[in-house]
Amino acid sequence: MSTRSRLIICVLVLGALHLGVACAGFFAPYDPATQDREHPYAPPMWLHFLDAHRGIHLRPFAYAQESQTGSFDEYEENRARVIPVRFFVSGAPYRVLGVLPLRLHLFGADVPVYLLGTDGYGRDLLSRILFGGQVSLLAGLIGAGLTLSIGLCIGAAAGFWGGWKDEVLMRVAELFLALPWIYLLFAMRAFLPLAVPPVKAFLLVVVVIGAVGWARPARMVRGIVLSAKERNFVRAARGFGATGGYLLRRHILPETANVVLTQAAVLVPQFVLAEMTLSFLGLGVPEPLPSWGNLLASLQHYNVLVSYWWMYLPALAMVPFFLGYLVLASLLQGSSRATKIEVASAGV
Amino acid sequence: MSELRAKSAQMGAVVALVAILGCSLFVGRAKSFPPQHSVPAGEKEEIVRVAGEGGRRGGRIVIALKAEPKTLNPLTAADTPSREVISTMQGDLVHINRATQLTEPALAKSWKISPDGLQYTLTLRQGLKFSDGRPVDMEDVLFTFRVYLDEAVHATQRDLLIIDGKPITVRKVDAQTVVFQLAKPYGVGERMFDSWSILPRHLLETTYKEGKLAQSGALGTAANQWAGLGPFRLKEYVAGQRLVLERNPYYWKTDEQGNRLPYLDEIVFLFVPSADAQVLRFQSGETDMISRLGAENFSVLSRQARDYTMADAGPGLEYNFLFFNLNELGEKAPAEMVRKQGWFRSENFRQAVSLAIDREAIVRLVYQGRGAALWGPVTPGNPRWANAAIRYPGRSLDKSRQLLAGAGFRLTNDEIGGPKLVDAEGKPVEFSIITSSSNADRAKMAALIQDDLKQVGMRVQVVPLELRSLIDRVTQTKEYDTCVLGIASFDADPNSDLNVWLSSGGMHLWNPSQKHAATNWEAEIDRLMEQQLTATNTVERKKLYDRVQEILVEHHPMIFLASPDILVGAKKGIGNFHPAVLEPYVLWNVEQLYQRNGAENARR
Amino acid sequence: MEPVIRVENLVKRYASRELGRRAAAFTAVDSVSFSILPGSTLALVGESGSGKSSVALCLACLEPVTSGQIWFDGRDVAALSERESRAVRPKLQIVFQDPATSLNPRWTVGEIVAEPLLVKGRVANRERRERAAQGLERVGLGAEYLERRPAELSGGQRQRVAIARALILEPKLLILDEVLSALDCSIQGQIANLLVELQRALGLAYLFITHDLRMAAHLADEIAVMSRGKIVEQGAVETILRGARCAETQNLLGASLVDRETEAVRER
Amino acid sequence: MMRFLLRRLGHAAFLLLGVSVLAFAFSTLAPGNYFDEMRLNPQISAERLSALRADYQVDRPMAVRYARWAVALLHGDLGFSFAYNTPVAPMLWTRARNTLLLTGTATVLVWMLALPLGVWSAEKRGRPADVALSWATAVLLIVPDLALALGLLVLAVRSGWLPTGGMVSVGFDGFSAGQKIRDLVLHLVLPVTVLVASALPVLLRHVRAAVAEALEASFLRAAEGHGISRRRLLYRYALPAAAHPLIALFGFSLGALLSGSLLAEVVMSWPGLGPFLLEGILARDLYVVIGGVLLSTLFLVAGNFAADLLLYWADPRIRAEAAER
Repeated sequence: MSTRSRLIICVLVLGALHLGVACAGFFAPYDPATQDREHPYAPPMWLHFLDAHRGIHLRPFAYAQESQTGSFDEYEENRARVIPVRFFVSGAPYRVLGVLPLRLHLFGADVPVYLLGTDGYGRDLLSRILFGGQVSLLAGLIGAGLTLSIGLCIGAAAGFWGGWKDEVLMRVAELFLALPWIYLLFAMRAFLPLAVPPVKAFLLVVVVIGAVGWARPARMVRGIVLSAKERNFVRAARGFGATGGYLLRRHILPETANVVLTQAAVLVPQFVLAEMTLSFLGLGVPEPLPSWGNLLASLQHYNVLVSYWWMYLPALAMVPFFLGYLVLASLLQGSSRATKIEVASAGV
Repeated sequence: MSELRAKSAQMGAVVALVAILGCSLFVGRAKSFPPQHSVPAGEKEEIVRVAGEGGRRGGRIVIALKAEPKTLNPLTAADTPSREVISTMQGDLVHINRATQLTEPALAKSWKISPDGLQYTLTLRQGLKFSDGRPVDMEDVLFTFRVYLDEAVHATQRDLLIIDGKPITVRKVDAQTVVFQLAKPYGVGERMFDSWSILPRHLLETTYKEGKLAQSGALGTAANQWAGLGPFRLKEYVAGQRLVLERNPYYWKTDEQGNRLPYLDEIVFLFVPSADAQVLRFQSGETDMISRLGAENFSVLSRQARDYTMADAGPGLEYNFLFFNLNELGEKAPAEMVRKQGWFRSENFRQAVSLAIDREAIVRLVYQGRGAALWGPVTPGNPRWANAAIRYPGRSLDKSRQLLAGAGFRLTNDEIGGPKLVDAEGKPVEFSIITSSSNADRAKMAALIQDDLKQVGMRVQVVPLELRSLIDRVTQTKEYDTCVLGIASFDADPNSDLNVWLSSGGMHLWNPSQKHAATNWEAEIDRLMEQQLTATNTVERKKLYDRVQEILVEHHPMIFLASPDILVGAKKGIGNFHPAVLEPYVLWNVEQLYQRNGAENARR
Repeated sequence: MEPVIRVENLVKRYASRELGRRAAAFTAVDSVSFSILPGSTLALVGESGSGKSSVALCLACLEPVTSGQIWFDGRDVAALSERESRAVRPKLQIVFQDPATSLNPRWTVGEIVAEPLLVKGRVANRERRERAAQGLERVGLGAEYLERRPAELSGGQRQRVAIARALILEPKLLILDEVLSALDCSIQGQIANLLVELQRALGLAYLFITHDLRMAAHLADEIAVMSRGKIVEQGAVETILRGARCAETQNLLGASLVDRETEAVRER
Repeated sequence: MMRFLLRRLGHAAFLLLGVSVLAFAFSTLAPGNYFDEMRLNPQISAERLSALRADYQVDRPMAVRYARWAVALLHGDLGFSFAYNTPVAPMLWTRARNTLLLTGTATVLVWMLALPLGVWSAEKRGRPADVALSWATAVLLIVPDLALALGLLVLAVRSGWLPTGGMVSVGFDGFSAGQKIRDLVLHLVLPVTVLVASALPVLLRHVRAAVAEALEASFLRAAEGHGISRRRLLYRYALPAAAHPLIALFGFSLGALLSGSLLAEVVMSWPGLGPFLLEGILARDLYVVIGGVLLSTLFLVAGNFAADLLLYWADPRIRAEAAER
């Protein structure tokens, strides 16, 4: 298969995954914040087609789970209570992409059915994973986009102008690499009014991280620009009277494109995972909103790690996305042999 | 639930059995440890004989601390790890038994309170020696209190020695007798002498005169430069890793058989920063005891219990609560804040919030049933002071809605997110709860409350803040709506929370450090607290404090939520393991702890 | 006849740069003077590092000049600012040694050849395409190459594309910086012949820079030998070949016999 | 060379100055200070607190505090820790040593793994073995470090083979030299594994890319044509040709020696700089944090510098150019 067709497949798959997350409300059976206090840490329910009497059901069903007396998190399947699953049902209201209000869900049942189990508040994990993807991917895309665009501008400027401007910009970049950003984040969260809606507050934090992360990509871009500037086709273009703007636009920035895209593919997952650390510091997405970061953050707790295997599922859900991004990255990298070296040597 | 109750009651009974029987005289010197500085001829060594299971000598106990202790100096220690370590290295004149919660003679063998309650005469035990073998005399006691009272030293507990604005004065009567003179009667009585470590004058006087006393006792202090009157003394400190204490051969207690305590040769404090890592260490057998366990980790350990015992000591003294920002708003306060405070100041509103909160769910989901729902400030872990008449009436959304309707709020319907509560002006009731991001339990409580209040139409945002930012908002900038916090009292006595209930107190969280009480009921609490402070009769004090609790429940400045059980664990091989609900939970009787299987322990 | 270009006392000094790459200021070109008549070729010959490429870059206005004058088109090009020199540059074009690097690998041949028109602006797409096709034809490549990319071409074809691009703005002077040395022997001959033909047809002046004295002799009317930044010997081709006075020239005569491929590697 | 050294020194000084000023500024912006937590201690009154605050001058303007600190720094004093009531410098140094032991081991190991694996996969580029390796590293790349560390710990507890944290066992002082080394190595296994697992994928990708590039260069093809052995070709020709970017990366890993292991240290309770600094940040122990930040910055500077020196020494082109002119 050619690189091009692989690229197309990769982009299509990624697009489909993102569309799924964007339509989380439809695929998720419940509101991600609804608590079912009778069922904390309920394990996933299996869908059955065969009942206990070997009767075949065309409509899948699940058995009800009842908590064992005296226990907090142990459940028994009650084979006597059959919950049939229905498709295209009306349920909790939601908005598609934050605009279109709908109530239609892919499936539902009279009694809650937890296909992927529940968390410590008895919230449906499947719904949380789907809705969590919205916040996390948005954060990842915004953060990576911001970091890269600032990095690109500053790196290109430093590399292209050279001289003292380059010197100053690179010193500032080093400064940005060395600073303790946690402080800034604390300060920022503290100055933010409390009334800011949680998603906005979190996205603001992401914007700040994105804005301060430019130093690394800037150094990479600068490295490429420095070498691209010395290329003969750039000299030749100058030789027939091209202006700086023309050179940057037509020759130099295109050289950085692959590196920037590659970086983007790596940075998006990194920003999503960074939220785990942010949650650790209390700067992540606050309750009751789900995000992949705070879903994963519950794995930090030893008891969750050893007692409830289904709490690993959010990590599993992230795998296709991140692998998609990485494959995309390596495909893009593969299509730009010439620029690889500069990526690595950009630090000098 | 009731089963748990019964269990904790049993535990209490066990603990009570270990109560001391009093002091008896033990004449003569310790046989195996000849002191370096001999006791003057004719002076006898008065030793405390402790009741309880007799143990065997030798061995070591390893226990994890969540952070490095910051200092060994009892004057400046303010953090929990330091206090825990210091409590095993230092002795006090009169000690509160952590299990019975009653006082018992310690370095002072007896005390007498004058009828007017102003004079405390304490008799010092004879023949006491510091852990470096130097004898203790009255000068040490005088030096200790001079230092604690010296403003330049900044001892953290100094304020406890200031009664009615005047410091306690200390006067030596003879070599064994000292008199403490108070300006006003003090209700706590001899309890106030607990935790005042008697300091070694011979080691500290020079530094004190140089004005550097606060800096001494740093962790790197050489073992021979530090001494105390506790069962253990400093042996070694490895930065970032561990603190090792060794047996104090001059300790002034023996067991019933007359064997000098403590039994253990060594106690090792490992620094393990995360709670989960502590569990791992305990489970893998690298530490011998674990305390301050969360309920989740407790059940994991219980489920997999192999060679250790897990114990639920019942509810502790920690009470968690939600409070509203009732501070006086300045002229420049934003209109939004003024409106919100309009709601918060309404007692019906506060009570409606309280009624809407499902405390049983908090106990079940946050503490996995290992805790108690709270309606008032005194937990079931403090039976002596709790007002038995105050009971949690249970959650009632209907009553809550009625109260809100009565206060002019009404419900409207919103397409997404269910019913919405609006105030008399039609503004939606929306506010935020701040919690400490480092405390998972309280964050979980806030999330549950958020969902509870959604049932009555209130839209609440939970904002986890890192602890310093939270404290800054609550005590300094006062920019917040509501907050979930918890307080763990040091002692069962109401005076330990004086700062919380007095309107002038710095921890009167909803409106701290008031010049004059802002409301009548706060004024009444002030009066009652002052009265109980100086009442000398416990029954009377209890009556006064009961009334304080009633007022708090009536007016809901704080909405009390739940109190967690004290959850601990220890290896099966550890003898005399009897956790208490007062700090230090497992080390309060450290001198009596022992390793049943000495040989196995030595190999490790 | 008035010369196309007259260089007087050209000096080029490089300042020291980071990491001790150039420890102190270093003089690459030291008081170089020469002139080239229309339709004629001056060969600038020298070993690698002798400063001949610096002369090329200065002449093409790609490097600022330290001192001296470059008279072209009635103006001192050396004194022009970057902005002013943009107007002059199209008239003196440079062709580089390695066609693999002087053509942007992402572009099609048609785009590359027409790029100078793009830079100049105000040329419609269709006209650019037509002129690119004409330009390619002039260097012996058909219009079928328009959509190809440099990677699909051989070394000789690439160099033809580079020449076509240089010619599209109809310059008066073409600076040929080692244009033959990266090519195979047979191809060298073809390109050399192409250059001769083009000179004849368009009346171009060439500054032919090379380390290969024999090739210089084949193409040039006049030869200048450079060593350590200075012109050590200058004169008509026959004079130089016959009576090389300098040691450097003699060395170069010898070096011409050495395998050119290894030379190319040493030159990077 | 001398000029170059001076220049570098200037950069370093600028960087340290900038970092210290900004760190000071941020810490002033961040709400609360060390003594705030005492507000929640019912035993300590407000007057006591303000006396303490005055004593430690936390309420003075930032410029004044910075100036005092900077003057002290010139005398080699990094300031005083509020929490520990002792000078910062010795505390930082003991912890930095522990961190260096951990990260040093991990860095050596990760390079020892990445170089041969990278060269190998570059040689086999496009073939199944290379594809398999790149998928394996991709998976490693998306596993959050935190989950990895915790998972390893759980494994350690379940199996009982390895200690579950810390640097040495309790009875370390009583061990013989052999036992000591064994004990230390056992304690190193888990945190080093975490660090290696998190650094390897990225490094491997870079090595592979650089070597693949070098292998495609024409002169190497020529060398292959001359019948030089594959091994010699890879390690004597391709690897040096790819050295330039790798040395820069090596500089990065030197620079990250102090700052790159926070997570592993916290989870594995390694007594290093990471947990110490985190505690300091959360407790607003100002001078501890600034000291720590400065120390890491110093390593960053040193790492870059070492990379430049190595580059100068390793790249014949740069040396020849400098010598010739």
